[in-house]
Amino acid sequence: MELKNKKWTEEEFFKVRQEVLNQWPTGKDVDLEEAAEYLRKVPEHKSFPAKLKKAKEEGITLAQPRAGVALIEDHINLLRYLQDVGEADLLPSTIDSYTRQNRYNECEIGLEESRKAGRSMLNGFPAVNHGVEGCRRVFEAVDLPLQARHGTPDARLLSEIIHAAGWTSNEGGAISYNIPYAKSVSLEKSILDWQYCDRLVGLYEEMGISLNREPFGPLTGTLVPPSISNAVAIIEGLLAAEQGVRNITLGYGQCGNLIQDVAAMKALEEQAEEYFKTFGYDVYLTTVFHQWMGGFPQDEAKAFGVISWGSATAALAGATKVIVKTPHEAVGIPTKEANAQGIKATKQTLNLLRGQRLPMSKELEEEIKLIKMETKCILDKVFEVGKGDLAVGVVKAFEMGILDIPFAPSKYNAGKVLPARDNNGAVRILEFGNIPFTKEIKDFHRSLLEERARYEKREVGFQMVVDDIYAVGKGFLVGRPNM
Amino acid sequence: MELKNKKWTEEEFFKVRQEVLNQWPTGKDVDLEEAAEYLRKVPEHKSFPAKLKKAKEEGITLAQPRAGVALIEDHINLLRYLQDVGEADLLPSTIDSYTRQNRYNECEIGLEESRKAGRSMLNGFPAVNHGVEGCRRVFEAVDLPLQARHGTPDARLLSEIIHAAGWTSNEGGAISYNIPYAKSVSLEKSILDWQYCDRLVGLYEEMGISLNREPFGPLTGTLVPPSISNAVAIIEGLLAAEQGVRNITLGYGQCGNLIQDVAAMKALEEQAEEYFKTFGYDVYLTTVFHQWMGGFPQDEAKAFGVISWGSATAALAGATKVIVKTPHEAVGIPTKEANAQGIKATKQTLNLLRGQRLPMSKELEEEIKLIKMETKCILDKVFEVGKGDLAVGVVKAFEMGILDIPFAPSKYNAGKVLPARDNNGAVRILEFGNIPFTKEIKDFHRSLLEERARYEKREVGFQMVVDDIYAVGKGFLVGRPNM
Amino acid sequence: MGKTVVLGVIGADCHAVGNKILERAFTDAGFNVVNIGVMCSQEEFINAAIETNADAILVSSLYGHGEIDCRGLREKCDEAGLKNILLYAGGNLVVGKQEWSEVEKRFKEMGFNRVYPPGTSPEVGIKDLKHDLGIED
Amino acid sequence: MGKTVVLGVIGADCHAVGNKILERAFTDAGFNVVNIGVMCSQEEFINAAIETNADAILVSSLYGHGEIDCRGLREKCDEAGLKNILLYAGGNLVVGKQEWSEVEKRFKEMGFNRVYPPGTSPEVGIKDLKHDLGIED
Ligand code: B12
Ligand code: B12
Repeated sequence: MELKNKKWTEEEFFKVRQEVLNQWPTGKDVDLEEAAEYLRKVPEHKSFPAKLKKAKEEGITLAQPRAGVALIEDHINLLRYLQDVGEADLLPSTIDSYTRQNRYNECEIGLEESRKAGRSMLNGFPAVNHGVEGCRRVFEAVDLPLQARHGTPDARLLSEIIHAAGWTSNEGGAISYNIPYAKSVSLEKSILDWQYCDRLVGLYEEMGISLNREPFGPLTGTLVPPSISNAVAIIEGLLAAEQGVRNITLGYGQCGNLIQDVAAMKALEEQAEEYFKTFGYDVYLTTVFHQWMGGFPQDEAKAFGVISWGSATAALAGATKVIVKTPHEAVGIPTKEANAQGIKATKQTLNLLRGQRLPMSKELEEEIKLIKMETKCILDKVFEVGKGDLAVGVVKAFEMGILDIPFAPSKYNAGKVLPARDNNGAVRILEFGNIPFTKEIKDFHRSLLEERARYEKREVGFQMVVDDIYAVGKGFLVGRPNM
Repeated sequence: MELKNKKWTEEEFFKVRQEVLNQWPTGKDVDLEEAAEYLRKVPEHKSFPAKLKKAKEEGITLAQPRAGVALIEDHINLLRYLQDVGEADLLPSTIDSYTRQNRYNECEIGLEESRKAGRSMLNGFPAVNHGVEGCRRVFEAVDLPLQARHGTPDARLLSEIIHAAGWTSNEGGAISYNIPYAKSVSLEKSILDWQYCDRLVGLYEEMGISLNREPFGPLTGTLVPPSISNAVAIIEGLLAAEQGVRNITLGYGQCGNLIQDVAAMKALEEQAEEYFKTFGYDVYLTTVFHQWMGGFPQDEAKAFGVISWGSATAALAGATKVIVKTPHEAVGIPTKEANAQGIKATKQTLNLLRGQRLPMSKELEEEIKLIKMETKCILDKVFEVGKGDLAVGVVKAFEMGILDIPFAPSKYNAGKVLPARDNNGAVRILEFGNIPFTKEIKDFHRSLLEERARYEKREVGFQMVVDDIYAVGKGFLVGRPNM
Repeated sequence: MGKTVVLGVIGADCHAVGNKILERAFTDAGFNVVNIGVMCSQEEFINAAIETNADAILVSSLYGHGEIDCRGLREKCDEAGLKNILLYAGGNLVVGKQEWSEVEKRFKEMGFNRVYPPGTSPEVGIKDLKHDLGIED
Repeated sequence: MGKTVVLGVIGADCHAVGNKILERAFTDAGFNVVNIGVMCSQEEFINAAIETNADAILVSSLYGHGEIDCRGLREKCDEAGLKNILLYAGGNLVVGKQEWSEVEKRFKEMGFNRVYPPGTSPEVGIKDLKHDLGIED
C-alpha cells in the first residue's frame, strides 16, 4: 500500500484485516459486529471518552496507574486492588514486551513460566494470547474504563482484540510507539500499521461507538524538549483524526520546571486545537500529563517527592489526566501495594490542588510562545518535505533529522539532537542536529545554556547531559558538578 | 515590673534572672560568661544565623524536622539519624509538654518511666531536667545547627539552658507560644517572660554572639487566615528586636492554596522589613514555611502527598527554611525512620524546585495587597489601643478581640473569629468577631464564601468550617458536602 | 434524653480543635455536654462529673502523655463515689504509632470502658455511648 | 590497554539511555567498546564477541525479562568456543523488587561472573572488569 495521510477505504482496511486476524489463533475470535454490540453496552462509567469528558468539563485531573501481569486472575486482582484500595480513576492494562514485538510464542513461554514460578515472569499482560475472551473477563471484573498501554510498533491485532473486549482506549502512535520502542522498524511500516489501528477506531465511530486514542507523549522520557514531543503529538493526532478518530488525548512528559511544563501543556492543547481546526477535523481533545518518566531515585520517600511534584504540576497545568509512577520505579515493576501508594499520593496532591491553576504571568506567556514557535518550525518543515502529505513528511523528516528524538534506539532516528537543562531546570537544546529552528531560537537556547555554564563554572558540553540524565535519580533536577 | 515595649535594663534582667535560675536545680549551672565562651567556639556550620544567611543568599530552602525523645542517648541517636540518613539541613530538639508547662517534677517521672519502659514516655526532650551539661552532650554529638522547638509560655529557664549549651536558635514568642499552647496564662505574663528570653539573646548579641530567634508562625495550625498570623509574627518580631535580637526568622503555616501561601510569605517578609525599618531596628530577617499544620490523612502515601506539596510551596515561595511533617503525623510521634522519610521526600521536592519561584501575576499581586492591607488594619489598631506601646497594645487587643486566633485554647483569646475556605481553597473569614477590617475587605471575604456556597448548593455557615477542618485528613483541601 | 457527659482534654495537653468539634457533635446528638476544655487535671474531670451528676466522662488526649495522665483516674472516680461511671478515652493516646490492640488493652486495664484509636469520628463514640446508656436511636 | 568488550541490551528490551552512557564510560576508561545496542539476541552478542575477539560480554537488561532472555547464554558461549569469556549482567534484571541476593544467585548459577543490582554506576563495573582482566589502574 502506498503511504499517504488519507483515510483508508473499507476495501483497503478489510483486505489487510484478514491477514492481521491470522497472525495468532486468538485473532479468529474477533467479530466486528459482535464487538460493536458488546461495546454499545459498555456503561458510561466504564467508557474512556465519557469519563474524560466529564473530568474536562469539571476541571478535574484524573489519576491513572500503569499495571499489568501475565495471568488473568492475577491481573484482575491487581486492577481491582488499584481501583478499590488505590483509588484509581482510570485503569490500564500494560502489555508485556514480547507482545509489543509480536512475539506471541515467547509470551506462551512466559505464561507457562509464570504459572510455574507463582509470580509474573512477563513485564505485562499478554492480551493477544489471552484473546477477546480473556480480555473481556478482565474488563467485566472492573468498574472503571480500561485502556491498553504498551509500546507496540505493530499493534493491529492487539488493537482488534482489546477494543472487541470493551477496552475503550488504546495508547500509541506511529512515531511514539516506534522510535522510542524499536530498533529497526521503518516509519513507513509503523505509520501504515497505526493507520490501521486508527481506522479501526474510526470504523467503530462510524458505528456510533466512541473510543479514545492516546498518542504516547513522553517518547524516550529522557530530557525530550517540549517542542519536539508536542510536534510528534500533534502529528499523531492529525494522522489519527484523518482515519476517523474523534476522541483524542494528547500527552506530555514532565520535564520538571514548572513554568516550562505548564507552558508545554497549554501550548500542546491550544496548538493541537488550531491544527485540527485548520484541517477540518472534528475532534474532542483532552490532555494527559506524565509524571517524571526518566530515571527515578531508589529511595521510596524521595520517589514520593517526585511523584507528588508531578501530580502538582499536572493539576496546575489543568491536565485531564495524569499517569502515575510508583515508589518502586527505580527498581522494578511495582507490587500492587506500591502501585496503590503512588496513586494515593497522587490523588491527595490532585485533591489538595483541585481547581488551582498556575496563573498567567509574563514568564509563562513567553514560554508558551517559544514552544509554539519551535513546534511550528518543525511542523512547517515536515509538511514541506512531505510536499503537503503528513505521512510522507514524517518519513522524510526523520530521514533528514528534522524530527529527531533524543536517546531513541531506532536506527531510523538521526540521534543528533542533544538536550540539556538551563539554569532553571528547563530542558533546552545543546546540539540541534537538523531541527529546523530559526537562528534566533537557537541563539536563545545557547544563551540559556551558557548562563548555566557560567553559574557552574564549566563549559557547555556533553558532561552536562550525562549529569542531567543522572540528576533526578540522585535527588536533583539540574545535574550540577559534584551533585 | 510594668509591661511596656522597652528594652530591659541590665539591672531589671539580672534581678529576674536570679529567680529564674532557681526554678530547678539545673539552673545553677548556667554561667553567662562561660556560656559566651562556649558559644564563641561554635563553628560556622553549626550556627543557625550563619547557615540561614548562606541559604538566603543562595536562594535555597533548608529542611528542618521536629524531633525529641526523653533520654539523652536516644535523643542523640535520633538526631544523628535525621542528620545522616534523613539528610536534614537543620536540627531541632522538640521539648516535651511537661517542660512546656514548667512541670519539671513530672518530667522526672517521665524520664524514669521511659528508662523502665525502654521507650520514650515523654513527647519530647526535657532540656531543663537534662541541664546545660546534658544539652551540650547533644549539641556536641551532632554536626548541624541545633534549635529548641517547644510551645512554652514561660521559657526563661529553658532558654538560659539551651543557649548556654550551644543551641543557636530558640523558637517561640509571647503570643505564639501562649495563646495556642495554654489555657490560663495571661499575656502580660507571657510578654514579660518572652521579653526575658529575647533580652537574653540581646545580651549575647552585645557580647558579639549571634543567635537566631523564631516566633512560631502557624499558631493553632488550623485555618488561621494569613493576615492574622502575619500580624502576630510581625508583632513578635518587633518585640524581640526591641530587646536586642538581631537575627529573626518569621514563619507562616501552609494554608494550601498556592497563590495565597506564596502571597502570605511575600507579604510577611516585605511588611516585616518595612516595620523593622520604621522602628529603626537592624534585623537580619529570614523566613520559615511550615508544611500543613492541621489534621493529616492517616494513610502514609497520602501524607507524603501533603508533605511534598508543602515542600513545593515553600520552594516556590522562596522560604529560607521549611519545617517538615512525617508520614506518621496523623497517628503519633514518628519513629526516626518515618521522620527521615518526611525529610527525604521534602528534600527531593526542594531540590527539584531549587531556584524555581512562582512568577508574579495579577492574582498573586492582588493577594499580596489584600494580606498586607488586612495585616495593617490589625497592626494599626493594636498600636492605637496600646497608645503607641506595642506590648500594652497586644494585651488590650486580645481583650478586645482585635487580635483573635481561631481555635485557640486560651481564655485570653476572644475566639470569635471563624475562618472557612473559599472556592479555591484560600482561607477567608466567615465570622470576623472584632477583627478591625474595613467594610470593603469584609464584603470581599463574604462574597468569596458565597461564591463557594453557590457552588456547593448550601448556605455559608459553621458546617463549612467543620468540613474544612476534616478536609485535608480526608484527602481534600476544601470541605465539600459528601466529601 | 437528658444524659450528661463531661468532656475535656487531660493533662498538659492544649489540643483544642477536636474538643470543640466533639462538644458540638455530642450536643447535636442530644447530650447535655459539660465541656471543661483543654489542660484539665483528673480532679477537674471528677469535680465536674460530681457537680453535674454526669453519666459519662469523655477524656481526650492527643499529645502523647495520655498513658501517664490517665493512670489512676478510675480509682479516683471510685474514691469520689463515681462508682461505675462510664469512662471513655480517645485521641492520640500514646506516644508514637503503636500496635492498637495493645494500647487498647492497657487503657482497658486502667478501667476505661471504651478506648478509641487516632482519628475516630465523633459518631462512633456517640453510637457507643447511646448503646452503653441504653438510649434508643 | 587494548581490551575489547561487547556491550548490548538483551532480548526485546529497548532501554537505550543506560546503554549509551555505558558505552561512553567504558570507552573513557580505556576499553575498546563494541556496542551492539538495544534489542539484541544471544546470537548477536556471541557473534560480535567472536568477530572482535572480545575479552568480556556486558549484558544489560532493564525491562524485566532478563531472566528468560539470559538463560542459556553461557552454554551457547561455550558451544561457540568462547570458553571462559567474562559474562557480566546489570540493569533491572528481574520483574519487580526482589531480594537481591537471590537474584544474584540465580544469575551466577546461569554462569554470569558478575551481576549488578539496579542503579549500579558504570564505575563499579569498570573497576571489577579491570580487576578480573588483571589491568592495573
Ligand atoms: C526511561 C525509561 C523508559 C523509556 C525508555 C526509553 C528508551 N528507549 O531508552 C520508555 C518510556 C520507552 C520505557 C519503556 C518501558 N519500560 Co522503562 N524505564 C525507564 C526508566 C524510568 C529509566 C531508565 C533510564 O533511562 N535510566 C537512566 C540510565 C542512565 O540508567 P539505567 O538504564 O538504569 O542504566 C544504568 C545502570 O543500570 C547500569 N547498568 C545497566 N546495565 C548494566 C550492565 C553492567 C554490566 C553494569 C556494570 C551496569 C549496568 O549502568 C547504566 C548507566 O549508568 C526506568 C526506571 C528507572 N530506572 O527509574 C524504567 C524501567 C526500566 N522500565 C520498565 C518497564 C517495565 C518498561 C516497559 C516494559 C513498559 C512498562 N511496563 O512500563 C517498556 C519497555 C519496552 C521494551 N520493549 O523494552 C521497568 C522494568 C521493570 C523490572 N525490571 O521489573 C522499569 C524499572 C520501571 C518500573 N519500575 O516498572 N522505559
Ligand atoms: C493541630 C495540631 C497541633 C496544634 C494544636 C492547636 C490547638 N491548640 O488546638 C499545635 C501546633 C499547637 C500543636 C501542638 C502540639 N502537638 Co499537635 N497536632 C496537631 C495535629 C496536626 C492536628 C490535631 C487536630 O486539630 N486535628 C483535628 C481534630 C478535629 O481531630 P482530633 O484532634 O484528632 O480529634 C478528633 C478525634 O481524635 C476524636 N477524639 C478525640 N478525643 C476523643 C475522645 C473520645 C471519647 C472519642 C469518641 C473521640 C475522640 O474526635 C475528635 C473530633 O473529630 C495532630 C496530628 C493530626 N491529627 O494530624 C498533632 C498531634 C496531635 N500533636 C502532637 C504533639 C506531640 C504536639 C506537641 C507536643 C508538639 C510536638 N511535639 O510537635 C504540642 C502539644 C503541646 C501541648 N502542651 O499539648 C502529636 C501527638 C503525638 C502522639 N500522641 O504520639 C500529634 C499526633 C502529631 C504527631 N504525629 O507528632 N499540635
